[in-house]
Amino acid sequence: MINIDKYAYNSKLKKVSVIRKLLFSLFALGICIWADSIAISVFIALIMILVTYKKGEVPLGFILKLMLVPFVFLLMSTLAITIEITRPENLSERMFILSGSIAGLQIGATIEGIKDALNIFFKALGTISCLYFLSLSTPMLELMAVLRKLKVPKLLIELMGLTYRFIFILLETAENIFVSQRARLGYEGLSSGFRSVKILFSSLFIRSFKRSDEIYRSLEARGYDGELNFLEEEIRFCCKDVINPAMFAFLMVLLTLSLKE
Amino acid sequence: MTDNILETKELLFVYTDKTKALENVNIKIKRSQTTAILGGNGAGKSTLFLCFNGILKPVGGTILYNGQPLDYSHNGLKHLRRKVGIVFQDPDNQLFSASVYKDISFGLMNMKLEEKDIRQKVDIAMDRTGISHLKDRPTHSLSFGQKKRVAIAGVLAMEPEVLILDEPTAGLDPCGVSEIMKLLKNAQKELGITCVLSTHDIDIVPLYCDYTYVLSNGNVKVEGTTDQVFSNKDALRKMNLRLPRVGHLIEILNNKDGFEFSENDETAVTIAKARRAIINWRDRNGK
Amino acid sequence: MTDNILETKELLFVYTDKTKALENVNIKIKRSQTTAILGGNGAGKSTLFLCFNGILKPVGGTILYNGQPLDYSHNGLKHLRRKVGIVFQDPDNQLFSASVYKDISFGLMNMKLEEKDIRQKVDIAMDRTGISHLKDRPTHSLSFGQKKRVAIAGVLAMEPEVLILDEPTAGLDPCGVSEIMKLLKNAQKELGITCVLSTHDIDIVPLYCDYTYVLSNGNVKVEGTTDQVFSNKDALRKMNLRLPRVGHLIEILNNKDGFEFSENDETAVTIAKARRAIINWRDRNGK
Amino acid sequence: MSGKNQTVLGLILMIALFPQSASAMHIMEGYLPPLWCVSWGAASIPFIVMGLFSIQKTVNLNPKVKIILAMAGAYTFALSALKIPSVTGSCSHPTGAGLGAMVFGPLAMTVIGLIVLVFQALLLGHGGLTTLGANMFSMAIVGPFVAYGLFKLVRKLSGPLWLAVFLGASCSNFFTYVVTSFQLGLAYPSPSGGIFGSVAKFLGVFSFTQIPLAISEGIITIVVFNVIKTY
Repeated sequence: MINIDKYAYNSKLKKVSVIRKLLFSLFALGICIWADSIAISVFIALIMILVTYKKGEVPLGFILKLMLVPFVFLLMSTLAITIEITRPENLSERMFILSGSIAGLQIGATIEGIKDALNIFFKALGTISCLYFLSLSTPMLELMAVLRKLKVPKLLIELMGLTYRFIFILLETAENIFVSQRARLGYEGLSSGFRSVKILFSSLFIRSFKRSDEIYRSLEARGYDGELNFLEEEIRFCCKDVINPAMFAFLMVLLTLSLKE
Repeated sequence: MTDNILETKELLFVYTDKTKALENVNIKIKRSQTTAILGGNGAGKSTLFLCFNGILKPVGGTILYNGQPLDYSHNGLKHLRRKVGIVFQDPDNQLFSASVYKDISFGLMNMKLEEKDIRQKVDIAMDRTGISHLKDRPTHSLSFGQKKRVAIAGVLAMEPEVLILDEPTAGLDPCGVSEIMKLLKNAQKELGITCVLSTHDIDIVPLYCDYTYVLSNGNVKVEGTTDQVFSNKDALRKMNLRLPRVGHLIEILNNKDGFEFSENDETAVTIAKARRAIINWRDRNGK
Repeated sequence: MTDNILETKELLFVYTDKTKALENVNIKIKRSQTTAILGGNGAGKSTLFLCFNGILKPVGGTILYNGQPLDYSHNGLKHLRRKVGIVFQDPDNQLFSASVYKDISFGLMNMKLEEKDIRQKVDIAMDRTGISHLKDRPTHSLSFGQKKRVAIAGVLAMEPEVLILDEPTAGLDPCGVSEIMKLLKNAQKELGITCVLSTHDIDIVPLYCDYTYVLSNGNVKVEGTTDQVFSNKDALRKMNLRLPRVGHLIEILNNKDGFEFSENDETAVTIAKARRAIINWRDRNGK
Repeated sequence: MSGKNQTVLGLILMIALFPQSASAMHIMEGYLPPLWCVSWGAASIPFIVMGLFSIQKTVNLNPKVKIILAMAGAYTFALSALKIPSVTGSCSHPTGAGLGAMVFGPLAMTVIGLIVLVFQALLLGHGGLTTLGANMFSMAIVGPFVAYGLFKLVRKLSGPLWLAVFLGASCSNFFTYVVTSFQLGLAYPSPSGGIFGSVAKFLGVFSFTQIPLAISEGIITIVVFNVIKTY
C-alpha cells in the first residue's frame, strides 16, 4: 500500500538503534543545509542512497523513483528562481544567457540565477536523500517512541498513533472501492472519471465515519475512558549510537570547511 | 456463585429509530460452557452482545452477571468490561494500534496493573494465540487470520470470565476456522472461560457448542442443548437456518429411505454421531 | 468461437514487494459452465480475478479472452470490463452510490448508453435479483444479503458474458447462501453466462460447480471436474481445504468402519450422492 | 512568440498536467534556508499549543472525539496518497484542510494538519522535516482559518450553504498557494525585482496547477459536504 512503510519494516537496518539512524540522518541533513555547497550536497546524497541501498537492501530503482516524487515542485520552483523578468532598460546590468521579450519586458535566465538554482537543486536532492534514508530504515512506530522520549505532548502522540493506524484501514478501503469502480468502467473518460472521484471521496468519508463509531465501541469494550495507555517499549541505545553519528558529522564539517577555504 | 454467569430477563432494546432490536429475550449463559447464539443477518445477535458488555443499555428488562443486576456506574462498567470481553467480527475495528504488542496491552493498562504483570500477561496471551512471532510486526501488515488472533489475544490478556465472539470464523478458510476454534477450546479448558459465540457456520455449532439459542427478529425462537435444537428441524428451517449437512443426510436416510435409526441416532448432526448412527443401524440389522 | 471463454497460459504475477502471487498458472474457463477456484486465504484467487478483468496486468504469460490475447489499450480494456464482470467479496466496497437504483446504473452510465436503455436494463437486473422493492432505498440501510444482491445486480445489468464472483456466499446465513446460489444458477441458465467463483464454503462446490481448480501459493495444485477433484482427498487436505463434511463421513465409513462402497460411491461428497452410496451399500448387502 | 518561449510554455503545460501535482505545494525538504525553517516553525508553535488545548477540552467532554479527529487526519492523508489515473489526476487532489476546518474548527485542524504533514513527509516524500514549519503555516494554519472564516462569514450574510462551502474550501486552497509563494519569495528574493518580484514569479509559475486545484477542491468539498449533511 504505502511502499516506504513496507520497506522500512523489512529494512536490514531495522535492528540498528533508532537513535543512531535518526542522528545520522538529521546531522547529515543539517550539514547539507548549512554547507550550501553543491559538492557536499552530492556527496551526502551519494552516501545516503548507498547506505539505504547496500545496508538497508532497498532496491535502487525504488529509491531513484522516490527521488522523482518532489520533481514537480523542484522543477517549478527552480524555474521560478532561474527566470528573471526586467524592463529592457535594466538589461545592461544583467547577463541573460537565454531570453526573449514579451510586452516590453525582458524574460530570461541569468547565469547567477542558474547558479543559484543549481545550488538549491542539489541541496534539495541531498537533504531529501537524508529524509528517505530515515523513512526507509526506521519504522514509524519507533520514531513515535522517540517523540515520546522527547516529551512531546501525549495527546499529540496519541493522535499520531491512531491516525497512522487508520491511514492503512482507509487506504485499503479506498483501494477496494477504486478497484471495483474501475471494474465497472468508472474511469473511462473525463466525465465518468470525475463522477467516480466524487463518489469515491464521499463514500470513503461515510465509511470512515462508520469506522470511528465501530472502533470507539470496541475501545469502550476494553475499558477506554479517554486515555489511550499502552505498554511502551523502551528505546535501547548505547553511547556508540550517539558518538558514531557525531563523528560522522564532525568529519563532514571539517570537509566542508576545507572546501570553503 | 450461581450456575448462570450471565442471564437476561425480558430484555428489551429499542434503537433510536424505534426499531426493536431485542424483545422479551430470556437467555441463560452457563458457566464454563460454550453457548451459541444463532440467527440470520439482523436477528439481534450483535445488539445482545453489546448489552452483555454494558456498551448498550437495555430499555427494559434486566441483565444479571453472576446473579447480580448490571451496575451501570463508571466503576461497575469498568469491572464488567474486565470480566466480559468481546471479540468483534471485523478485527480492523478492534485493533487501533499499529503495534501488535501495544494493542494487546491496552486492556491491561486500563486495569492499572503493574508493568511487570502486564508484560507477563501479554506474553502469555500471545503465546496462547500463537502470535508471539508477530510481536514486532505492524498491525497493517498482518493477514486477516493473524489480525483475528491478535484481537482475541487482546481480549484474552485481560483474563475475562466470559469471552463473547461475534462471528469468530467469518472470512477464514476451513483450516483457519478449525485452528481458531481449537485455540478457543484450549483457552476455555485451561482458563475455565465461558464462551458465547454467534456464527453463520452451522456446521461448527454441534462440534463446539454445548447450548444453543436461536434468535429471530429480536426474539428467542428456539433454545436447548445443541442436540435438542438440531433435532427440532422444522423450527430451524423456519429461522433461515439449516441443518448441518451431515444431519440433513441422516434425516433423509431416516425419513425417506426407510432407514430406521434409533431415536438417539436419528438426530445425529456431527460426523462422529452420524457414523455411530450408521454403524448402529448396521449392527442392529445383523451385518 | 472457442470452447474456452477465458484461458490463462503460464500466468505470472509479482507484486511490487516481490512476492509472487501467481506463477505458471494455466486455467481454462469453459463457456456457460460454472468453474470454482478454491484455495486458502492468500492463495492468489483475488489476484487471478483482477487479472481476468484487466485491472491487474500480469508480469508474464498470457490471458486469452475468446481465444484472443487481452488487449490492454484503453478501448480494449473498456470492452473487456464490459464482458467480464466482477462481484467483489465485500459489497460495501462495491456499493458506493447513494441509492440502489443509482448504484446499479453506475456501470451502464459509464458505458454511455441512452437513459431509456439504462432504465430498462436496471429494471431487468433488479427483477432478476429480486430487489425491485429496494429501488429507492439508500444502500447503507440495506442488510448484508440485500447488499450482496444489489452488487450482483450492478454487474448483471452490464450484461457480461463472464461473471466472476469472489466469495459470493461469505457472510450470508445458510438461507441467504442457497438463495444467492439459486439466483446465480437461474441467471446463468437464462443468459448463458459463464460463472467463475471462489469460495471457502466447500460444501456448496459439488452442488453448483462443474469444474474446479485448487490454487495454493499461486500455483494450480489440483484441477478437474468437481467430482474428480473431490475424490483426490489427500491433495485437498494439503491445500488447507477440507472435504465437504458429508464426503468426510463417507470416507470414514469406507476406510475405518469396514463399509465397502463401490468405487463410484466412495467419493460421494454431496448429500444426494452419499445417500445413493449408503442405499447402494444396503441393497448390495441384501437388506 | 519565439521558439524558446514556446518550449518554456510547453514545459509549463506539461508540468500543469503532471499527475503528481498533489505534492506540488509542499515545499520540499532542504528548499528553505535555516533561518526561514526556524522562523516558520516558531510561528506555528503557538497555534499547535492552542489547538492541543482546544482538542483536550473537547476530548474531556467526549472521548470519542479523539477517534474522530484521528480518522479525519487519516482521511485527509488517504486523499493525498491515492493514485488516481492521470485523466483526472490534475484535478483530484484536494488538501482537505478546508473541509476539516469547517467541520471541526480551525484550531483542531492545525493539529490534524501537522500530523498529516509529518506522515506525508515520512511516508510519501511530500514536503519535508526542515520545511515542516513553513508547510504547516500555509496548509494547517492559514488554510483552515481562511476556510473557517469565509464559511462563517457567508453563513452570517445568509448566503447559501453550497457557496459557503465552495468559497471556504477553494479559498483555503488558494491562500495556501499564495502563502507558499510568499514563503518562497521571502527566502529567494529576485535580484531585479526584490522580494515582491520573486513572489510574483512563484505565484505565476504555480498558478498553472494550483488555480484549477483550488476550484476542484471547492467542487469536491461541496459533494462531500452534502453527503455529511444527509447523515
